[in-house]
Amino acid sequence: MTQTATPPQTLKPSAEGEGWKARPIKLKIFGNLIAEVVHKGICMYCGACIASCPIDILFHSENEEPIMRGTCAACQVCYYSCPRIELPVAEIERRVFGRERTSEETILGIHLGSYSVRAKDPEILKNAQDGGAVSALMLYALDQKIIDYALVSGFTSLQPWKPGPMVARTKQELVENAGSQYTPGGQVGGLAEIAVPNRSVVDFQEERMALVGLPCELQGFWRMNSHWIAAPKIGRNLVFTIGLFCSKVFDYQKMMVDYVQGERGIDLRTVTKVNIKKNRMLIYTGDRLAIDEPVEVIAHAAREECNICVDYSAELADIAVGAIGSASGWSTVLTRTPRGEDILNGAVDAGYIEMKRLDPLGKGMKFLETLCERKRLRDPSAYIRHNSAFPRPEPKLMPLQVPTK
Amino acid sequence: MSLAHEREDSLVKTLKESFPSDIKEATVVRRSRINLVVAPDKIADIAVFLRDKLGYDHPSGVSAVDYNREGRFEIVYHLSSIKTRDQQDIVINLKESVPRNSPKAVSLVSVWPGVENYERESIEMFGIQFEGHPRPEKLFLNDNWDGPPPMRKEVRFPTD
Amino acid sequence: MAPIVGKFKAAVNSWVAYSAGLRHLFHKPYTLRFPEQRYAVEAGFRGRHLLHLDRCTGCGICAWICPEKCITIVQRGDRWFPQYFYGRCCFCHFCTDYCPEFALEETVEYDIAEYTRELLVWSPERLAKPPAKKDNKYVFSVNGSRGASQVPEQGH
Amino acid sequence: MQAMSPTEPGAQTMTLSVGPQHSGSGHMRLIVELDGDIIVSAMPDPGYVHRGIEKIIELRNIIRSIPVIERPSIIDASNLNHAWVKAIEELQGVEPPARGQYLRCLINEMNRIMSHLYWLSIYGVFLGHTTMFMWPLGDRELFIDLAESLTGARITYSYLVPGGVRRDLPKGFAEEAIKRTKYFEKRLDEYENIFFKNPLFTSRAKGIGILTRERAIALGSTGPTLRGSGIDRDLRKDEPYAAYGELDFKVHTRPGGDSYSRAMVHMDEMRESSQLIRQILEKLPSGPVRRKAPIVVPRGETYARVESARGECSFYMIGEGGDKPYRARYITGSYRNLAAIPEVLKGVRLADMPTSWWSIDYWPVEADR
Repeated sequence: MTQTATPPQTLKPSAEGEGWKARPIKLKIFGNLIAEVVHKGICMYCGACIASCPIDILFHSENEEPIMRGTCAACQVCYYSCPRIELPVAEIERRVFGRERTSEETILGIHLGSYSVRAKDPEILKNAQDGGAVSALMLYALDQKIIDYALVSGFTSLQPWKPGPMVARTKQELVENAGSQYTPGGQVGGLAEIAVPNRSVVDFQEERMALVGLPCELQGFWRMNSHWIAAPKIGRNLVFTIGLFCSKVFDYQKMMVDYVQGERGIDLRTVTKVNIKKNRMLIYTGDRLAIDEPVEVIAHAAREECNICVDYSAELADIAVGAIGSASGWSTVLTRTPRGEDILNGAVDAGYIEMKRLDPLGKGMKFLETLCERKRLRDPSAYIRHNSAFPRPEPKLMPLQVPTK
Repeated sequence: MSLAHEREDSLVKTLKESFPSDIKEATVVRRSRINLVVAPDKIADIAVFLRDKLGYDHPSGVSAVDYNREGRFEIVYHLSSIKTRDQQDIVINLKESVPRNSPKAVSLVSVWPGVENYERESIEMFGIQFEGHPRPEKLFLNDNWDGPPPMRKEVRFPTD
Repeated sequence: MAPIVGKFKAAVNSWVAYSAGLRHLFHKPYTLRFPEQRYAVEAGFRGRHLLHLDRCTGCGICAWICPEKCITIVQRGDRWFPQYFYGRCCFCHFCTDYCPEFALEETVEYDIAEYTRELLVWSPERLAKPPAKKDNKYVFSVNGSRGASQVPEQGH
Repeated sequence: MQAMSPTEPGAQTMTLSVGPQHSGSGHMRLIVELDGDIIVSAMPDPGYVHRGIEKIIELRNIIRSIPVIERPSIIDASNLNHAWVKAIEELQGVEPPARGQYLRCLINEMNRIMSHLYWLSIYGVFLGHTTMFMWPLGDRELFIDLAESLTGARITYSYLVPGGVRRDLPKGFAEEAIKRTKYFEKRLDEYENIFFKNPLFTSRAKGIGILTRERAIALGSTGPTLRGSGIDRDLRKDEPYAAYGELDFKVHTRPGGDSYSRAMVHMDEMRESSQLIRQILEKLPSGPVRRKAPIVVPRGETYARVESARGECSFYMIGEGGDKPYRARYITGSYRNLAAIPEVLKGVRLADMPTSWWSIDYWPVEADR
């Protein structure tokens, strides 16, 4: 009964992506995602699948993996939004930075400048992890109306110190959620969980957003936005991202609940700050240092999903922030895109942060590079079917030429 | 689930005291919602008690639910009150279960005239007989409908 | 005494009624003669769907969510596209909302009547054609004193 | 002028079948027993537009059911939609963001005005007052145009989904809405001049179709029918939902209990709603309009109700965890006012039947579901 027109010969290949692929008879649905990623122990709970599901049936769960409530519509979007299935870094970099990375940038990734930054606002400094750079930059962007809200990692659920995506619109909310948590929180999942952009196409007042996330979460975000089957609709109101330096993440149950609260008997509600620095774990309650032990104590709690991640310094972020490479109380900031550079300089001119340039050949940056290199040597190919195509340094390191500005 | 439930709890207490044996279960389900499961034979005088003593004089509807796995119909009278000002938002779900094979229930049209139409709909949609109902004929279905009561679970339509 | 006052009040009221009606004798009517004068709907109007063939991945979410099940996924070469049957569509546009790819969009085209039911089946290629530009549009506008009327669109 | 008292029983009466025809809004039949010109008893015979919506809901998931539950009264679509969405959210425990709540109240109030305007135009044409048929339908365009720019559709919006609303406010909506509501209130005064003060109407409505306060309560009638008998019962005040808790408005009642007071309650509510629209647009908070809610009906039961244009519209929903409700009992405003029709038509002259019957705003499609 239906008039089937002759199939069009010249269908334009998609803007990005590999062009045409026959529709596989075997669709890759959420079940495949569970089998190939979660049960294989390589799901780092970034939340990209949770955000990308068009019918919103994927959710955060207690044991840090995505769960499905309801009936799946077999649309393959979650499968192709997962960075652990396949991560074409070269293509993502072309999309984020406009160019691929050159050979000198194999380790630290594309970056325009490296600075040491500290927030000027005492209230932010009090709650901040090191220099309070993330909260200060977000506050600057909120005040200058660059963004309407920031999606930060805060304390959402009832369990104390269990991180989750939080929408921050005011300084008070930013300060409340400042400080790093060393357990996974499914940050990108917050894009659909809380900050739900209205999905219809007509451009009503779209709320501009900034995203703070770990390197794996940014990989998830950009994977979701680059593959042609994945969901480009979710991140379209994003202005800039802030990535955090990250060596590995710990399991909430094993680290916080069993060790800190169980063995050490510290009530998690009283813990105000958790810091892992120079291979020592420092846990503060109030401003008293409650625990100061070597990291090996909670080595058993480290998530083995992180053993295959090779991105230490958030190479896909606009601004990468971390503690390594700066004096204590200061944050190291690498600006990777012109937009990141403008925001940083704007924050300095507006008096939100104070900034010192970090000499690329100085001791701090050297230490940062060695950490990145050590993380780069983790071998992801054993786990991921397609190699994650992070460029690998040549065996022996050539001396770096000073990048001419 | 939220806030304080004193009004609802006090209502449940008075009901439990006045009908200790007949009320099988009286629970506060949600804010301003009370479930009251009673024995089918005692529902008439509980209804009169609700209307006169507690002031629940405004029927909001009657629902019939077919629990075919448990082999019973459940008839729910939704009652709200206009006489008592402070209980305007409370709804009491007066429930009674009748066996599925011989669904007979007592009609409460004498207590609340408003439930007449809802009971007629339950008669035609589920096949429940209400004794003492003034006009137990079909309400919506036309007269020559001889098929099974359509809202029962075993009546399957081709799902679209 | 009361009936006389009542009669007098009734006379006054009915005169008030007639004068209220007469005052509107010279106002412009709201009605538009459809094909010549066309009602200008705004950008977000939920009219006929527009399918972007290059973005559509053939995932079938639109067919899954459609309340009237009027979308079937048809094959074109080695790709799959939705095909709409506008005889059943209720224009709720859940399909454009739930499409993960921006592949479906609303258009302002609402006159899609046909003579035969077969023509109501819109193949993907026909859906991909953007709506034709139509002029003689009228906008419903309210200016306080003069009242509401349909004025020609200024082509904003 | 009090209506004639019904004659003593056993007198020779004639039964007349009024209908089944499109009585202004859907087919319905009234079997009327006449003694001369006076109606002795009237028995409504609904069911001509029964589509079995409660059965359809059990077969579709909750998103696909939204256009179905709006069909009983398409001119009051968003209030019915709100009852459905409120029932699901109570089961899921999801709370839409503040801006979403305010936008829900905005579209509800616009829908209430549109529904009352449509009622008023049918009321006019029932009495042969064709101007009163043209004006409200024309002025309804004011709000249909606004709703179209807000939701994209003119009448059946499907704008509310579990977790919030589907779109945000377009630019320039607020100024246009304030201008139109002010103009609309001037038009309401003109309606009163031409229709409600007109003796042609008042003589046929005052004292006709009395629904006393006790009978109104006992019959479970609701909405303007209840408020026309002097009972200030309005769910937006008694059980504030969405953003009605933060809005201040008055519940209008008329003590008379006759057709005239029921009609005037509709008119007062229209003024109140247009003032509410302006108030909502002032107090509109910023933020997202929608929270993520699963397409799931969790295990449990709830009785959620909303004040629609014709009265309380309620869902008694039982969920068992799938994406379809196990049972969704759907009781609408007109279905509850069905019992009041015989009461209102008793002792009324046949010529006055339309005024007293239509003042209840009985919508056969909404009653039959």
